Amino acid sequence: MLLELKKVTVSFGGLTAVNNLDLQVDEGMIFAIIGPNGAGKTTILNCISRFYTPCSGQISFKGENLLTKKTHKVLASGISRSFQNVELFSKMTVLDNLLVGLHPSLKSSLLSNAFKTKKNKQEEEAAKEIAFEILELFDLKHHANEEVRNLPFGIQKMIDIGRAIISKPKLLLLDEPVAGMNIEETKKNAELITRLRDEFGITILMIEHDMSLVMNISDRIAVMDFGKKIAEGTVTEVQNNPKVIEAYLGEVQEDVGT
Amino acid sequence: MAGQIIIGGLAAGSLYALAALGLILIFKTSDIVNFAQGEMAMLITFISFTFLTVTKLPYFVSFLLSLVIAFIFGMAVERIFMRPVQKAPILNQIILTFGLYMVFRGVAGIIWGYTPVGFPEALPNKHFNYVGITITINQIFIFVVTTILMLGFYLFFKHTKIGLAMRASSQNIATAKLMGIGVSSVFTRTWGISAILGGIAGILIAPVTFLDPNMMGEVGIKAFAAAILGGFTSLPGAIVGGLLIGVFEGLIAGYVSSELKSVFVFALIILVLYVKPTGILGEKITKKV
Amino acid sequence: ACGGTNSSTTSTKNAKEKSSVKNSQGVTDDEILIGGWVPQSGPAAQWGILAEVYQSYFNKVNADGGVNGRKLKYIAIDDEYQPSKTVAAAKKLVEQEKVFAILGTTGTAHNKAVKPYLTQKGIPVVAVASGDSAFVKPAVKNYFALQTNYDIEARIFSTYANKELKAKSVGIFYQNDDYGIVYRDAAVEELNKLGIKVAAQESYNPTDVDFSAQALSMKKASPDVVFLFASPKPAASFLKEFDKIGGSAERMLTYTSADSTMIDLAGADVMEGVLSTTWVKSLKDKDNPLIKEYVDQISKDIPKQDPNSVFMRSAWAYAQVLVEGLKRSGDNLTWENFIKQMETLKDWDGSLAYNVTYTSDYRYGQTSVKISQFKGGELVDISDVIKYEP
Amino acid sequence: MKIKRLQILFISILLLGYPLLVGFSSYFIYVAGLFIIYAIMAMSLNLLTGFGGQISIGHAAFLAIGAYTTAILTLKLGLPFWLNLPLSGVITAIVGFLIGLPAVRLSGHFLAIATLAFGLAIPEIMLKWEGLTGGFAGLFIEKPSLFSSDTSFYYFTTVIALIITWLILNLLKGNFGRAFVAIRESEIAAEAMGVNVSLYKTLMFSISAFFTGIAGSLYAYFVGFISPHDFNMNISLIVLAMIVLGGLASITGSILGAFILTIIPQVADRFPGFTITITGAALILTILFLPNGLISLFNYKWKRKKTENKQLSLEG
Amino acid sequence: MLELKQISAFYGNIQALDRISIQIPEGSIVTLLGANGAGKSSTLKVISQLLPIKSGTMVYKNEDISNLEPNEIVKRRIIHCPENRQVFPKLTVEENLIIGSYLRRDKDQIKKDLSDIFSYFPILKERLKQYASTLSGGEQQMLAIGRALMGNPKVLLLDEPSLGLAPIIVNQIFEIIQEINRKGTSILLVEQNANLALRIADYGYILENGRIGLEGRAEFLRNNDEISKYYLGGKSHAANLY
Ligand SMILES: Nc1ncnc2c1ncn2[C@@H]1O[C@H](COP(=O)(O)OP(=O)(O)OP(=O)(O)O)[C@@H](O)[C@H]1O
Ligand SMILES: Nc1ncnc2c1ncn2[C@@H]1O[C@H](COP(=O)(O)OP(=O)(O)OP(=O)(O)O)[C@@H](O)[C@H]1O
Ligand SMILES: [Mg+2]
Ligand SMILES: [Mg+2]
Repeated sequence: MLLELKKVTVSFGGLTAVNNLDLQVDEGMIFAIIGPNGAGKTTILNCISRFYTPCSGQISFKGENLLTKKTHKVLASGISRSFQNVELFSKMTVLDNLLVGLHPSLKSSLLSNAFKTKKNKQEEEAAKEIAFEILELFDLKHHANEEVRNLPFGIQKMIDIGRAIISKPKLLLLDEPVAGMNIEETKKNAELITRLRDEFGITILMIEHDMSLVMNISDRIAVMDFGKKIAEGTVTEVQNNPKVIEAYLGEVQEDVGT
Repeated sequence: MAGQIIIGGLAAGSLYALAALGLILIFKTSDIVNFAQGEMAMLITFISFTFLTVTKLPYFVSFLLSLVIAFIFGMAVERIFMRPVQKAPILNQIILTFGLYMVFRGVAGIIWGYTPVGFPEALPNKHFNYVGITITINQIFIFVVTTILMLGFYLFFKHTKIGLAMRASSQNIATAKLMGIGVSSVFTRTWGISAILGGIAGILIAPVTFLDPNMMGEVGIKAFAAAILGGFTSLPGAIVGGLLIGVFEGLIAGYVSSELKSVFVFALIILVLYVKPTGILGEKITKKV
Repeated sequence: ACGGTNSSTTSTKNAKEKSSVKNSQGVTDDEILIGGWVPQSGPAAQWGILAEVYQSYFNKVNADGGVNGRKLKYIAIDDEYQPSKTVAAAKKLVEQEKVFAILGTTGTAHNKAVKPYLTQKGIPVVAVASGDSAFVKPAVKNYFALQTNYDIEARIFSTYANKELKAKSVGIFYQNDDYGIVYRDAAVEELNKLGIKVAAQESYNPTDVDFSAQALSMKKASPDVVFLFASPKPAASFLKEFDKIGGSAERMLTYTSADSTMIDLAGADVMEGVLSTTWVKSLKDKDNPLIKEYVDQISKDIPKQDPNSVFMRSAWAYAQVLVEGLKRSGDNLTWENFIKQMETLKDWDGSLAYNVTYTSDYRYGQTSVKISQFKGGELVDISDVIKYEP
Repeated sequence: MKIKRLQILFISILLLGYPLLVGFSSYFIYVAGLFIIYAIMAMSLNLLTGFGGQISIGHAAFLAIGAYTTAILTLKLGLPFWLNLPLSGVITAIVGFLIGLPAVRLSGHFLAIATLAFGLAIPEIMLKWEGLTGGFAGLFIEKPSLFSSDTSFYYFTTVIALIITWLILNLLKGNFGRAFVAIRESEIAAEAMGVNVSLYKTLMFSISAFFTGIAGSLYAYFVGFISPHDFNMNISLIVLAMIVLGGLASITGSILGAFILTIIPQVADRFPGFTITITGAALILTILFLPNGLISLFNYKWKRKKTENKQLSLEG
Repeated sequence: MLELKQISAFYGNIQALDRISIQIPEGSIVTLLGANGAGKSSTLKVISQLLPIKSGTMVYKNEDISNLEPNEIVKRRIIHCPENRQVFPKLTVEENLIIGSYLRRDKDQIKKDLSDIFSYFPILKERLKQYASTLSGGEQQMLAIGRALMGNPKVLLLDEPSLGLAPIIVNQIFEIIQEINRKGTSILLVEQNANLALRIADYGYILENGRIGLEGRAEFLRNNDEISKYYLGGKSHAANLY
């Protein structure tokens, strides 16, 4: 088991956003968390990436206690994330955005950076190469030197994901990776996410409201409501769970797409 | 002695708070720290002084007249200088106000010279003695004016739609426009009003600091400090911050070292901010990811 | 109102070869160039008025035909009261503008900053507008001070407090900078010598606005006499505050604040009875043609300002001493000769300065003051000239 | 990148040839020296504020610490200048680090006031600490014997400035610079990408202070005299104005800004009483007509950005 | 009644819209579709005057409104609910909603509208005093929609209203859109979820690179092969929706 949450509770003032939640994500999975708005999904992600500290409960990753880690140490331990509402470095170029994703693995010292030593140059070159591999994978090479703020939202989302995986994490946390994308783009992203798992061996924990993505690529789905897990299982199990239909999916419209 | 020091500190503190109000008003609506606030106050005080001495108008008439001019002046500054750079980075706008500060000070120097002159007090100069503590009517008057203004604006921001609109404009100009808020005229009027506040501050402070182009230098810095200590967006915070600085400064000057009182004040501010990074009454608003 | 536009100091038009000596820089057949810096912006911009008075005095001299046929031209540079800019100003005046002499420059630290440079150049520096001893002790060849030295004034204060006021204890209120500290040190030394107790030493920073704590401490110490080594604004604020809380003592102000500004700032009630010194003459003697000349010229050139201002009277005196030196130098306008001629001034009286003396190792200029007092909204002299030999 | 290199190359050639151009006039060399020293300071501040997004309005205090360190080490300990120069940088950097510690928790205007407080306190402390600093009377420092003339010290200053420029450009291009800018753009994302935001903020303060300290040391030697008057709040604000005027987050811009704001008072000082008015007016006009700084005049790429920027800020 | 004629608009020197013409008849729902960066949001910004019109005219109820200030547009009750929520982070939920009714003076009706919005989105009522910045993504989206409704729109411009909402809420949103439309509000809807959009719309425009590529009645577009392939994910798509 790669990631394990035990009895995690998070509250803000009087509001309990996550309530006694248990969650287990196995290696190599695409694991989805779904649930109504405000159910506490993003909060969970924020706990794993250590932006929040739960009031109680434990979170362990590869058997290691995550809660003792500082936020900036999380990436080095193999967990990376994207953001619900893209959180890019908007006045930096696409390439630089990706390179920041490699930050913990660049070891040159301040001095060798300042004096541009050979070692530093080599390291930078190597880093750029990796970045270009990612750009290739995402088909974004032609945007490499553009500032991200000038790019369409869809592309920004891709860069957000690209920045998250450049460090080759074990676990990737995706918060609504296809929100705001059209069907074509969603399909492309679905393929990409599957490839990340298959080719790079990245375990994926994602939150998404787009059921065409969730139901297509997830191995396992947890459903949350009011901070609690109300169901967990495979796609079919979840899809047919009346509680899930009532709280989240709603009645399937008969005339959709006809 | 401590009692008198505290009274003196409170008096100085209410000057700082008074000078801070206009600063906060502009900050609340446009996120700009107006470095020229004190100099605008100084110019208006000079204008009021001209009414008093050249045209020999009565005190309160020249007071009111200069506030009318202040309103126009503030609006003009916004229209001419701030409006064109509304979309530039905030820091650039702030540096622009620094440019205004230099020009206003320089122009005042050219027109009125740098020799300090006395300025009349608002009320007849009487003072009370009570258990060995002296306090003047004018000190009480300044404190009362400051408190009333603060409360007035506090309620205005909290409970009126225009107040709400001003806060919204500072957070997101484009979306504020989508609400139907005439953002431009909100900004213009804000500058007008804060120039009025500046004028009131200047006219009430001038009897203490005397009138010359540098009159607001020290007060301006302390006002900025008071505003920040209080939380910068909080009007009651300005009073709390101002009074705290005034009293603390007095105590340090009285019991520790008068030369290092500013050093101690700033150490206090850093300490307070270290414990509460958004100031005493400032609210921490987290960004959610 | 001041500052020429451009100076072509190398103008050689119809050089008449008046004398065999080659004049120093800044002198042509019909012009002598004088320069100096004064802050006209920044915290000490109040001093900027000096430059206007120099210009005004030169206007008068020029109207009367100049100095031995040469008109005076004055260049003022604003150094914004920043020593690094003062250095630039000094270099500019000496090397670019090529002025003949430097007149009435402000700021103790600022003058100190350029003293090595100016000394090395050897250019005459007349009437440094600071009473710091650094410019007179020891005497420097090209430096001529004029106004009464701070150190000396503080000692005169102390003696006066001792003799005339019979003070047993003295409190000192001083500005925490090069100006106030010089006074304080001298006063404390002198008072100790005289066996007078220094009851309190209250300081403030030049930009302070609230003096209630200092006033209170002073009142608590209840000295017989309070010395105020302060510039006008803080002095006025302090006196107001001291008065308000019921402080009572004889109060003595330095000459820097000794004018009607104090009455305007602090009010006649508060100022009533306050003592002060003056090193320049008062304008009381209206019939004196020299005084009249001053008042007329200033009223014409600087109508907005009260000619009574101690700054302005001082500036007139500074410029006048320089011109006296130039006059005495005749057509031999070399630095060497100018310095020599300045050293011929013995108890010389100008319109406003008096008893000015320079020798090769005595550069104090004037070391005498009169004691004056604020009475009924006016400042009146109450003593004869008190001279103090350093 | 290429344009930037050309700009810097051009500037360096100009600087090195300058004394010849002005016929070794000590006044012109002095003013140019001041400009170069302020340029170093502006670049360091830009590193912190323009690139790193951490506003400082007390930077003159770092200049003061650098200058006083040099003066005190020279006068009290008699250390040679080749030791003083780096030591001034190091000691200022240590102070920068200490200032950075509380500053880490603050942002925006709260950080501004903390740095302002520092900027106001340092000159007052220097005043009070008379035994060491000479108080208001100030301290005299002689130029090192190796570069005792104005011209030779000017060259020395220029070379140091060029080296510093090179170092800062390298830093900005590498991993550290990216992390600094990332912090400016989004602390949250930077943290998520493994940037130790607190550490890097203090680091930024230290680096900026280090170079400013070096500038201070050069200042002490160059001016020859230091006193607390030279390091007031106004200097801090002027240097901040330099980087805004030149262009935030632009090294060439910092140099331009330093140039303009050093020269203007020198030209304006002939109109006594008008100096600050002229300086202020120049500042206002530049920002009004070039909201992104002088650099936008020189950089075509910027022109496009400007308009986009406009739109962007529309969206808050 | 709202008509855009040959509108072009630029961001600096980047052209975002190239002579587009759009009509929103009274009481209709019109949808605007297109790929990322096609210019959909720009069209809405042009209508609300956030993006200045370079050339072309815009007419509303026989009045030329091409050169009005944004607040004048709002005065005519043309309300724009912008892309990506854009809630005021440092205002509370309640204040965000109230500011939506900034220009209105009909106090009683405002109260009623407020309670309507609470009945649409009960969660907002629970979060009333919370700062908008701390809401979850979906809650912010609801708030943005609610805020737009508080303007009592005659014409409502919705930019991707379903973004980040749970499926059940998405359905609900579309019902709300239809409901307010029935009450007389015309709607211009930008959506990525073209399926849903075309289901409720009367008419649709497809934008491509700042130009109108195709337009037509909603049924027509739904049945157009090209469109359904690209924007609707193919006929078979609905089957594997969930
Ligand atoms: N800092 C905070 N202060 C107060 N309440 C908060 C804070 N952060 C989150 N909440 C509340 O906690 C709840 C859970 O939020 P969270 O962002 O985890 O929801 P979510 O499941 O991701 O929803 P969505 O699908 O809409 O993004 C929400 O109701 C939100 O309002
Ligand atoms: N602020 C801006 N500055 C510069 N260019 C912009 C800006 N906003 C949008 N653009 C450009 O204008 C074009 C149209 O953008 P617009 O936002 O209207 O597209 P959209 O159809 O709404 O796309 P999306 O589906 O991503 O929301 C795009 O090429 C985009 O890059
Ligand atoms: Mg979420
Ligand atoms: Mg869009």
